[in-house]
Formats: sequence, C-alpha cells, structure tokens
Amino acid sequence: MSNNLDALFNPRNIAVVGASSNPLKAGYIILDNLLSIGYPKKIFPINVSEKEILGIKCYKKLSEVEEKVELVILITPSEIIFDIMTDLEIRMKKKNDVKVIVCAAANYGETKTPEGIRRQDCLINTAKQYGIRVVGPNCIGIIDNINRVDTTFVETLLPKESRGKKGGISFISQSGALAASILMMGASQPAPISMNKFISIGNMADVDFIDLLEYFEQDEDTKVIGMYMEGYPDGRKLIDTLARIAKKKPIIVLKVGRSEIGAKAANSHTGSLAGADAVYDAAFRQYGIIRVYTIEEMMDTLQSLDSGILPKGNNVFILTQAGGPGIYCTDAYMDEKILKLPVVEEKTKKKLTEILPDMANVCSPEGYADITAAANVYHHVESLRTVMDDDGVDSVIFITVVPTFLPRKELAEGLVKLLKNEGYAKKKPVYICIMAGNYVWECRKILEENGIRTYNTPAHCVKAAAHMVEYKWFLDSVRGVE
Amino acid sequence: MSNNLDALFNPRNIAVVGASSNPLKAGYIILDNLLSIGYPKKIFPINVSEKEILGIKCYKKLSEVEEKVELVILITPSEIIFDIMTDLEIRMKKKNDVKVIVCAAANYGETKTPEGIRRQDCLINTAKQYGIRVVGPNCIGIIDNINRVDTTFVETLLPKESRGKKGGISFISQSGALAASILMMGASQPAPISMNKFISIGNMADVDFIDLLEYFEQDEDTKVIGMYMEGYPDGRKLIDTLARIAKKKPIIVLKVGRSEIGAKAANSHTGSLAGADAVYDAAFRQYGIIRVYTIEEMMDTLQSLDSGILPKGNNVFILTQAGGPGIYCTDAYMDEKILKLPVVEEKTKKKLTEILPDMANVCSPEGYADITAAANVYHHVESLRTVMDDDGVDSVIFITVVPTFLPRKELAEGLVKLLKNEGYAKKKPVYICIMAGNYVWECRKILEENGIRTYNTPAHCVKAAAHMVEYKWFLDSVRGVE
Amino acid sequence: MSKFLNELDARNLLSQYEIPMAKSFLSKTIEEAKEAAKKLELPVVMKILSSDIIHKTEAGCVFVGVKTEEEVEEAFTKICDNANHYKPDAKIDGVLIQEMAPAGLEAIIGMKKDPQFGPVIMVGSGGIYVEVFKDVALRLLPITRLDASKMLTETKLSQIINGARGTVYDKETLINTLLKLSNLIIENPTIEEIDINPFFLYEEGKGAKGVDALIKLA
Amino acid sequence: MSKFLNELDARNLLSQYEIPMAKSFLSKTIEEAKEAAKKLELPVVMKILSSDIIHKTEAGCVFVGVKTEEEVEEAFTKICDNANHYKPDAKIDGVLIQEMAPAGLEAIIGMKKDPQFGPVIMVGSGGIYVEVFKDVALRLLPITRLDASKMLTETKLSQIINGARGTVYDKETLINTLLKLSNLIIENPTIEEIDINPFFLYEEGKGAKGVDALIKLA
Ligand SMILES: CC(C)(COP(=O)(O)OP(=O)(O)OC[C@H]1O[C@@H](n2cnc3c(N)ncnc32)[C@H](O)[C@@H]1OP(=O)(O)O)[C@@H](O)C(=O)NCCC(=O)NCCS
Ligand SMILES: CC(C)(COP(=O)(O)OP(=O)(O)OC[C@H]1O[C@@H](n2cnc3c(N)ncnc32)[C@H](O)[C@@H]1OP(=O)(O)O)[C@@H](O)C(=O)NCCC(=O)NCCS
Ligand SMILES: [Ca+2]
Ligand SMILES: [Ca+2]
Repeated sequence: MSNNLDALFNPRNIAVVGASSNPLKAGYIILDNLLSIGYPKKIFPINVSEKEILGIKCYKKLSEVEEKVELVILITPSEIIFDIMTDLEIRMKKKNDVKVIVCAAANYGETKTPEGIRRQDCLINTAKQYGIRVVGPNCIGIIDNINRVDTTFVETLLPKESRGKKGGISFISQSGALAASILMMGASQPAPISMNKFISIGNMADVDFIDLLEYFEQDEDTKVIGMYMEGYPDGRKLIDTLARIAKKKPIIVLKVGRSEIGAKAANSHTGSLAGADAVYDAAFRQYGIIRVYTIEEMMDTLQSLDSGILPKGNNVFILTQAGGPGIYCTDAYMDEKILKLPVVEEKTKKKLTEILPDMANVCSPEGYADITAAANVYHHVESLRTVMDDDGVDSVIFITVVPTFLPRKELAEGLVKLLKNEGYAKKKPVYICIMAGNYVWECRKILEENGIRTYNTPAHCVKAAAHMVEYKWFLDSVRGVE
Repeated sequence: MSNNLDALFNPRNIAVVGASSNPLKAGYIILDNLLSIGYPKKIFPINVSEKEILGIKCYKKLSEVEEKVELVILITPSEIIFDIMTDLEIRMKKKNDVKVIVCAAANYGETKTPEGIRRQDCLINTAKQYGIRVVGPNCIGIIDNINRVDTTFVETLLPKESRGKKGGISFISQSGALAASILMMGASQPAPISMNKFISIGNMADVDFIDLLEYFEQDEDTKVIGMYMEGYPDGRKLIDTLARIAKKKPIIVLKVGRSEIGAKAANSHTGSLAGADAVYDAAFRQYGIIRVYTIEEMMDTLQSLDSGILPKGNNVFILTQAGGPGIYCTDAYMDEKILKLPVVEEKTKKKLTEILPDMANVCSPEGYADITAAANVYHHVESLRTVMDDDGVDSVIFITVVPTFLPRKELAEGLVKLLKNEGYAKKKPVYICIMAGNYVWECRKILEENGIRTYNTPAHCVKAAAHMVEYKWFLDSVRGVE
Repeated sequence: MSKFLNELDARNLLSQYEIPMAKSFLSKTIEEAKEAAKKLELPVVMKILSSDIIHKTEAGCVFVGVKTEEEVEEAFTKICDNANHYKPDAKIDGVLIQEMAPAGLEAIIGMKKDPQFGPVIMVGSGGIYVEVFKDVALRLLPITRLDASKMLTETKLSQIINGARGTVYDKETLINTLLKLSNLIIENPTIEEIDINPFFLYEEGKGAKGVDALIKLA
Repeated sequence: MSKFLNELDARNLLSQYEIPMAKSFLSKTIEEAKEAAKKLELPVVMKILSSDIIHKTEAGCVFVGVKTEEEVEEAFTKICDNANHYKPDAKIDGVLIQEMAPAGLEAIIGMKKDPQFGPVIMVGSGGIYVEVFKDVALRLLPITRLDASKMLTETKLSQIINGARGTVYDKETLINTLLKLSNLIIENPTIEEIDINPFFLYEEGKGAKGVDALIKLA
C-alpha cells in the first residue's frame, strides 16, 4: 500500500486531466507549477481541443497516453467524473499503470448532496477496483520538493529559483485554504520556506492522516511533521499512530475546534466528528505530540525542529542588544514554566564583561545579558560565542534591533560565520530575533539562506524554545522508561 | 508648562547640535529625517568645521544663530555637554528663546556612574534655570507627523512620500530600541503606519509619562494613546492621570516586567521601580486602560481604535471565505470571553443564502458564515454588506485567503467601494484578514491606503475586536455611573 | 440503558484492585448493623444500599456521624422507612455501615469512556471547587507510572500535595491508585465510568481513602 | 515596627462600619465568660485576647466548639494557663468568647498597602485553595459599587456565588462589605493591612459573617 504513495511523491510521469491553455484556470497553473518546480519526468496534459500547452504535447484522453503514467491529477469539473472514470478503466485494463489520483476538484462528498456523494463514490470505487489510491477530492494538491512534484494550483509568488529546494518538514493540512495560506506565508518569509512533502488532504475519501503519517514515518527525508487538523473519525487510531511516530520524529499539531463553537464550525466544515478537545489535548501531552495554537507558532516550531538539533535541557540564555525587547522577552519566557534562566560559569561572566561595552549588563538577572546599543558586530558575535561556549547553557535566545550604525550585512555575515562556518548552530539551538521590519529583511535573509532561522519577535523565539525543550524532555522520558 | 511642549511638537525653528556631514553618523541622519519629513521651518545645524550640510548653512555654536530657536536637538558625545550648556547659557541670556531640548545622546544618568549623573545634572539644571524642558537623555527622539518634525536618527526605510502622513495615534516608549523597532515594523506594513506624535522618553530626566499624557489629553489630533512602559516612580499618580484620560481617549499599554524576573530585568534597565505587576494590572482593569501583551496586539489595537468608531456591543460576526481559517478564528474568538456570536435576523440569513454560492454555510453556528472558495468578488462584498446591514451585528471579522482565481485587486477595490465610498466602515468596525503572505500584499495595501486596516491572521482580528468591545463597555459603564 | 454497580459491589471491586476505600459492611438487620458498627468503631456512616436509589441524601437515606449503638438502631429504621417512602418499589439490598474516614486532602479520581478514544482517566482537586476550578488532568489508558506522575503535575492539586500549604501528602499512594485503577479498567472493559469522590489523601506515608465511589456499566 | 490591633478592637472597628462579623465578647473572669457564652448560645469559640500572642492555636489558646458551661470554665482556665506558659511576659487582655458562625461559602477579603499605589483591596476564594489557586481580584481604593461588582466577576468565586453549585449566595452583602471596607480604610489611613479570612457567605438574602480578622497598623 505505501508503495502506491511512493507514486504520489515520486511518480513515474504525470497526467493532468483538465489541463488548460487558459492562464486563469487551475488546469494551466498546475502545469505551470510542475514546470516551475522542475518535475524531471514526463507530463501529459489531457485536453480535448489543444495540441499543446506550455510547449507540452496534449492528449485527448488519458487512455491515449502510450507511456507509463503513475500519477493522475484531476482538475476537471466534477460533473464529468463519470466519463473520466470510464476512460480510466479503459486505460487500466490495457496498461494497469496508474497508482495514484490527486483529485483537486471540489463539489464531491463534501457537498453532502446525493450528486456529490455519487460522484465521490464513482471516483473512489473505480480507483479501488484497480488498487489506485486517491488524494482528495476537494484539495489543493500535493508538493514534493525533493522529487520536484507540485500538483497544486496555488500561486505562492515563490521565485522560480527557490522552487524545489528541499527541507525536512512534511506537512498535512485538512483545510485547503489553510494549506494555501501556509504555502503563501511560507513563501513570504525572509528566505522562503521549502517543505519536504506538503499535502492538502481534502475530503480524505481514501488517503488520510494515518496513511500519510505512516509514510512520513518511513520517509528518511522527513525530519519533522506538521499537521493542521479539524477532526478524524477514529481518534484513538490516529493518536496511536502519532504516539508511535512521535518517539522518532517530532510532530507539531495545530488542532482546531478547541471551543465548543469552534468544534461545531469544524463539524459543519469537514463533516468529521471533532471529538472532545480536552481528550485530544491530554493525548497530545501524553504521547509527546507538540500542540501549537497559532499559525505563527506552528511555522516557528516546525522550522526550529527542522534544524535537526535539540537542546540538552531547559537552560535557555537570553542575550539581547536592547533592554526593552529583552524585558519583553523575559516576560514571555516566564510564561513558559518549562524554561530556566541558567547560572553561567564565572569565567563566562568575566569574559562577557571583558569583551562587551562598559554599559553592558552581564547576568542581572542570571541567565540574561544586555550587550547594549553600543554593541558592534564583534560584540554581537563574540558574546553569542561566549554564551554558547558555557556548558550550563543549552540554548540561546538572541535579540537585536540593529541600531542605525550597526552594519546589518556584516552582522549577518558575522553570525553566519560563527553559526554555520564554525559549526556553532550544530552545537546548540539559537533563536535569533532581529526585530526591525523591512530594515533588517536583507540581513535576516542572509541568515535564513544559510540555514539559520530568524523569528519575528522575542515572544516567538520563546515559544519555539519552549517546544524544543518540551520535545527533548519527552524523548528523555521515553528513553528513561523503555 | 505645556506651552513648552508645544515647542517640542511644533517648534519655531530647530537647531541640531552635533550635526554631521558624515552619512554614517546620527547627526547626519537627524538632518536627513527632518528634511525627509518636510519640516517647514528653519533648521540650524551646529558644527564647528562644516560650512553647510545637506545644503543647509551650519553654525559653529548655538549661540551664534541669530534667528529664534525653540527646539534644540543634542546629538553630541556626552562629554562635551558642559561646553554646550555654557554656550546655551550665553544664548539664553541674549535671546531667551529655547524652549525644549531633545537629548538623544546616551551616557548620562542611566550609566549610574558619577560622571554620567554629573552630565545629566548639568543638562537638567541648566535647562531648568531657563525654564527649558528636556526630553531624554538616552532616547531615540520624537516625531510629530502633523507638524512634520522628526528628531530621530532611526532609518525606517519609510518611502519619502509617506513621511509626514498624519494619523491619530500618539505613542510613548520607555525603551528606545522598542521605539525604533515599532517605527520600523510600522513602516513595513502594507501601508506604512503614520503616528501623530511619537516619543521615546529615555531617562525621563525631565519630561516624563505624565507630562506627555497630559499633553495628549489636550491634543485634538491625538485620538488614541499607546505606551510601552517598564516602570514609573509614582505609580499612583500615573494611574490617576491615565484614568482621567481613559474616559476621553483610549489608552493601550504594553507594560513589561510582568514576571518577577522580568521586573528585575526592567529595574536594571530603566532603574525605575517596576512595582507589583498585579496591582498595575488591577488598576488597568479598574480604569479602562487597555492592556496588551504582545507588540502585534499593540499595533493592531492602536490602529483599530484609530479608526474612530467603536462597536455598539459585543456581537461580532465571523464572515469567512474558507473553513479552516474560519474555525481557527472561532477558537481564538471563544478564548475572548467578552465576544458573542450574534443571531442575525431571518431576512439576513435569507439574503445570504440567496446571494452566496450553493455550498455556502450560512449561520451554522449562529453568527458565523462561510462563503466558500467559490465566492467571487461580488459574493465577498455583498455578503459583508448584508451582514453589516443587520442590526444585531455590532462588528464583523472578515477573512479571506483569496484563492488563485479571485482577482485580488478587484476584491480590494470592491471592499474599498463598500467600506469607504459607501461609508460602511464608519458604521461598524470591520476587521479584515487577507491571509496569504506576499500574494495579497498589494491587495492589502490598496485597502490600507484607503484607511481600511488589515490584520495578519484571524487571531489578530479577534484580539483587536475584543479590545474594542472592552473599551466600549468601559465607556458605557463610566457613563452609567457618572 | 447503562446501569450502576451498587455501592458495595463498587467498593469490593475497587478493593480487589487494592484501591484504598473506607471500610464498609452490609447489614440486613439491626443486629448486623450494630455488629458492623462495632467492628468499624463508632462513629460510622450509614446509608441505603440500593441501585434503584441514586440520590440517597435527598431520599433521607444517608446518616453521617452515627455515634452510639442506639443511634445505629434509630438510623437503620429511619433509612429503611425513608427508602420505602421515597421509592416504594425500589429493590433494597440492605444498609451499608461505613467507616468515618478522617478528612484529608480532597482529591477526585475517575474514568469516562470517550466515544473515540475509549477510557480516559482523570485526577484532580475535589471538594466544592471541582466544577468551577476544573483542576483536573486527563490521560488515555493504559498509563505508565510516568504518565500518572506527569498528569498529576498538570494540576494545582499537586502543588498542595507537594507541601504548598505546609503538609506534604501521600503522592505515592495517589499515583499507585491511578495505576491500579488503570489496570482495573483494562481488565473490566464493561465499565463505562468510575467516579471516586472524595478520595481523601493523607500525610506522606499515611495513605489515602476513597469515601464515595460510583461505577457505571455499559 | 508595625503593630496589630488586638482581635476585639479589630472586630469592633469592622463592626462600626457594619461589616458583618461573628459576635464576640470579652471576658476577664470565668463568670463573665459563662455569661457571654449564654448570650451567644452554646457552643462557642474561646480564644486568648492578646496582641502579644500571634500564633494562638500553636499556643493552645483557641478552643472551638465549647459546648457546655463546664467546658467554658475549663477552657477559660486552660487558655490562661497555656498563654502564661507559652509567653510568660505577654500582656493578656482577657479571653474572647465568640459565636460559632455556621460554615458558609469561604471567601477572603483584605487590603494591603502598596508602596506605590496605596491601599489595594482584595476579594477572592478562601479556604485551602487561597495560595494555590490564587483566585483573587484587586482594586485600588476608593472603589465604586461597579468596581466591587466587576472585581468580583474576575474571580471564580463569583461563579459559585451565582449558583454554579446549586446554591446562590448573598452577593449583595459581599459587595456592600467591600464598599464598607473601602470606606473604613479611607477614613483610617493608619491601617496598613486587613485580612478577613474566612469571610463566610450565606445563601442569598442571608448575609455573611467574617470569622477571623487581622488589622495591621503602620
Ligand atoms: C476543477 C475546477 C477548478 C475546474 O474549474 P474550471 O477550470 O473553471 O473548469 P472548466 O470547465 O474550464 O474545465 C477545466 C478543464 O477541464 C477540461 N474539461 C472541462 N470539461 C470537459 C469535458 N466535457 N470533456 C473533457 N474535458 C473537459 C478541460 O481541459 C478544461 O480546460 P479548457 O476548457 O481550458 O480546455 C472546478 O470545478 C473546481 O472544482 N473548483 C474548486 C477547486 C477547489 O476549490 N478545490 C479545493 C480547494 S480546498
Ligand atoms: C550622540 C552620539 C550618537 C554621538 O556619536 P558620534 O556621532 O559617533 O560622535 P562624534 O564624536 O562623531 O560627534 C558627533 C558630532 O558632534 C559634534 N562634536 C563632537 N565633538 C565635538 C566637540 N568637541 N566640539 C564640538 N562639536 C563636537 C560634531 O558635530 C560631530 O560630528 P562631526 O565630527 O561628523 O562633524 C553618541 O555619543 C551616543 O550617545 N550614542 C548613543 C545614542 C543612543 O543610543 N541613544 C539612545 C537610544 S535609546
Ligand atoms: Ca484511508
Ligand atoms: Ca517630569
């Protein structure tokens, strides 16, 4: 079964049924996205009237494609699903090659109308007959950045050159709109986020959370798993799957329907039983599944965990270039009961006092240092090095507002040198916040393009830091017990 | 006394002591900022060696300027303060014209060193002798967008044409860095935020929170007041001032030092007694001062209140184009105990059902509608109109992800037509979230440039909506009592 | 429809799994009642044993602090009379004579079956604050000792247990009880719901005692 | 150094402002004690009156539920002996005979002076949960009726008062008490701190009664 999902993420050739030459149609954008991401194998647009689209030869029917087709994308009006399935049967009898269908089109089971349900049944039953897996219907599609597959019709404005860049995050969304906005928001970060695999699961008529989670469990390139979920019919089975995987890979869940009314809205949306949120919540805690509450928190936490290193413990040092933002950070920090400001060694304090401007506040309170607005690039980089060198420090939150006379590019380069070239980022997690809007966008971009994540505000650093500790402690406790 | 603050915000001519021809120095950027904002009166750069800087004639000493000077900006190394004050005395004896000094330079009382304190004493005592008010030292400076004064050396990257645009928000920050990043973050929004008056108060050696609050109280152009605060020596007096003003103008406070450790960091930063946070918190509740906890919440709430209209009550309708984001919104909404999903009239439901796509979810749950991904511009605009026309709706949260085939510009224009041209935005608050990163940046920009605020995520809409209701209810209760 | 175990059966089942409960004896006659009271030491609690009468206090079928033999006699008669009066057709299994457990820290322990997740175990603060403070933590079954200990940590109750008010309470016993309850539930899958409230926790080393217990079957 | 009002003076001051407190009489002799007990109706509470003895219970100087005249006599003697033993040089003002207030909903009311903000009034849930749940709300003085009512709403206590557990409690009396306390504090600026705990709240219409009160002067 998971073999067929191999064909979802790494298909031998793709057919796009409903391909269109009209740039305002989904059937065009899907082709365009496939080209942009650089899908390396063959694409077969299926279109009754066109000879070629975007320079690719078209076929009138799916059954007419001679070569092997493993993945079929359906982006046709739902009414013609019956014809398409008839044609699919013709193909399968002849070639028996299609392994997965991604049906992005809407107007199926989710309508709860007899016709919608009939259409969905036709799709699923035909597929089942030939052992074909179905993603959707009513979804955005899927992206695999490693194998360069993009079946979505989402325009992220991602520059072409950053398409296909691989990351360790694999994400499943039960909402197409949320999936789309996460793609778009991710594309709008200083360095656009590239996920590993990204799936909008739509109606989950066949392929569902568990299928994908099991696939991610085995997928070596998936380092961290993210989920947006509204509900799932068999909560216990889902939790057992998550629990098994969470011991190996971090899973971050944005589960909505927390409130009674939210659950009601979720039920009327996905139609899936939302289930008692308090029980989900308890299960998440029990099995080390990281629950987040906002989209920002999810993106931050996913990326922090994708860095591949976990803190040894909960000793998180706050290193700030400015008092106000540092205090703001400390407040957010104290809200996370899990974090602890470390007492560093005397030699660390001495070193900081030595290298920093006179006005610097070294460790008052303990575990906190303010290098002041007088800090230059050297002060920034070397104080970070000094703090990271201390054995009592498990990770560092690093905040700077980049005052007018601090050269931003040099700062970024100094940090890249320390964290990437000298390998400090592989020793301990560092959460960097450079909080001055567009003024520091380029500076953040340099860092992010070098694999060093930056956060929008100090409070965002804190959330990510707390989740990292939470997951580390979970792993520790699992190891202690087993 | 407040007369002198008139000279801070609307000075007759400005002298910049420490003006520099070096674009990498603060003394240059201040001049540049003054020119960019279009300060309409005269600027006198004071510099011993230069003839002119940025085309403006320089003077060797402050005492040599023949014309009237009301505001003096000090951006010289702190060590030479004694000479400058001596020269100031010469001027004052002759002309007696200077009314306010903004001392941006650092290295004064905040150092807690004898020399620092001596410098600050010299500055303050000389000023006092001549009835001159002092802002700072150790601050970013001030901005008055209406009178086109900008004494800061902060580079916001704000396009020149948006400098000097006036808004109703006046802001006081006790942290220079936080002040700077708020300016920079504000400048990085779809339409850059322009405040009315903006002050970084630094050491508060003379002009402090209360002086400025009292000034804002009288200032007709100040519609809403924002504060970042760490502490104030006479908490009771501050609260009494805030309490008096809050009955007339909304005040939003980001007070840090919530936690014990945060308070400790605050004390070692500002040196001001932080005071028991729980008591501040109680006082804020008691006197209708709106407390916010994050920078984002502060910016959102300030701008919502600056719209000039308050909701009648707590009936906030959620109108969404997508299920996932709508449910996400509902969860955040339910966290704010103050909000209530309204039951709308039958005719409203009927109208919505009529005009919306078949799949639309109208009022399940009550007070919530999902216009679906099939919604076009007409559906967006007309459903918003319909909901706003309902008497049971006091305000609306409006969410859309702008699917690929929804023309973004047309959507923005449609909304502008309804909200601005037809005046709907003046009837009830609308909180618009268009959540698709850069993909919708231009679309948000059109709205914001037309005075219609947009929010980053649905949860941000909710926070702003809740604070608006909170303030309205406070005003209602004050009126009920008095 | 679901039904409840009668109180004695509930207690016996819990006791089989070594969940500490206030001692109880069933008496069918006044004589048996007096004997039981003697064994338990006066004062005692007396209540009707009947799965047909759910609201025992309302029915006048609970007497707390019965102090003398005569009072035992009186109470026995009154309980039977009141039960008869309250619900003439109720099946009466006798009168329960119960040890007066000394008051301790009031905890609450329980289990509910969730339609999706199956049995969910619960622990938290008891007393009048249960509904308002909702100081409870949940876990899916089965739980490990670590789960039990972590879930407890999520409650404010654990702060009190750890000595926030001077006395340190018997956390071990509470954790063991949760584990035993987890076992009991897994080995008795027809149980739908369990509620032990109050579950009195005593000083460290001095154990605990459940006072009231309700067990609902599928 | 700051000093405490003795308990009787504290009660009298509160009573002057019509803050409902359990009735108390001072007795210097056994005879006076017995008479007071009769006026209050037995059982009563008896405790030492001495601002030199703060930890009265520890000193063996508090007797609760004194039920008969003989017990009053005994208690009186014991209290005086124990006080003498505990702190021979303590100034003893007599023995306080106090009405046994029926238990109600345990609230806590108080005031502390903040160095920056002056008097800050407090109301919240009493009992063993005070420190752990910290279910209290604060306001600067003076407060309006609206303030009193709003601050109460911020607590979970108010949910119980409004009937979360079936009984609706006397909110009016609690709010009035807060207003009276506000007055008292403003008219007596030397008071540094007040603590009425427990303050028993009864069913709607049935008022309230403070049981213990501590008043600290500057
Ligand atoms: C699938 C969907 C996008 C198609 O919409 P559309 O592009 O406007 O539909 P069209 O009628 O133009 O058909 C699209 C293509 O299907 C094919 N097609 C349509 N009718 C056909 C027919 N009768 N026979 C063969 N091919 C046909 C054509 O290739 C056509 O493109 P072309 O006409 O430009 O050559 C639409 O039905 C839909 O489901 N929209 C919602 C998508 C969605 O929201 N998904 C979930 C997100 S969470
Ligand atoms: C004020 C401050 C910015 C000056 O720094 P600087 O620009 O590097 O200092 P410089 O020595 O170059 O002096 C600046 C100008 O002051 C004037 N100046 C300096 N020394 C002088 C002297 N002896 N006599 C007369 N003028 C003098 C000159 O105009 C000079 O500019 P120029 O040399 O380019 O012509 C710096 O001292 C400071 O306080 N920095 C911190 C600012 C801050 O963080 N504020 C609080 C934010 S929260
Ligand atoms: Ca499946
Ligand atoms: Ca002042």
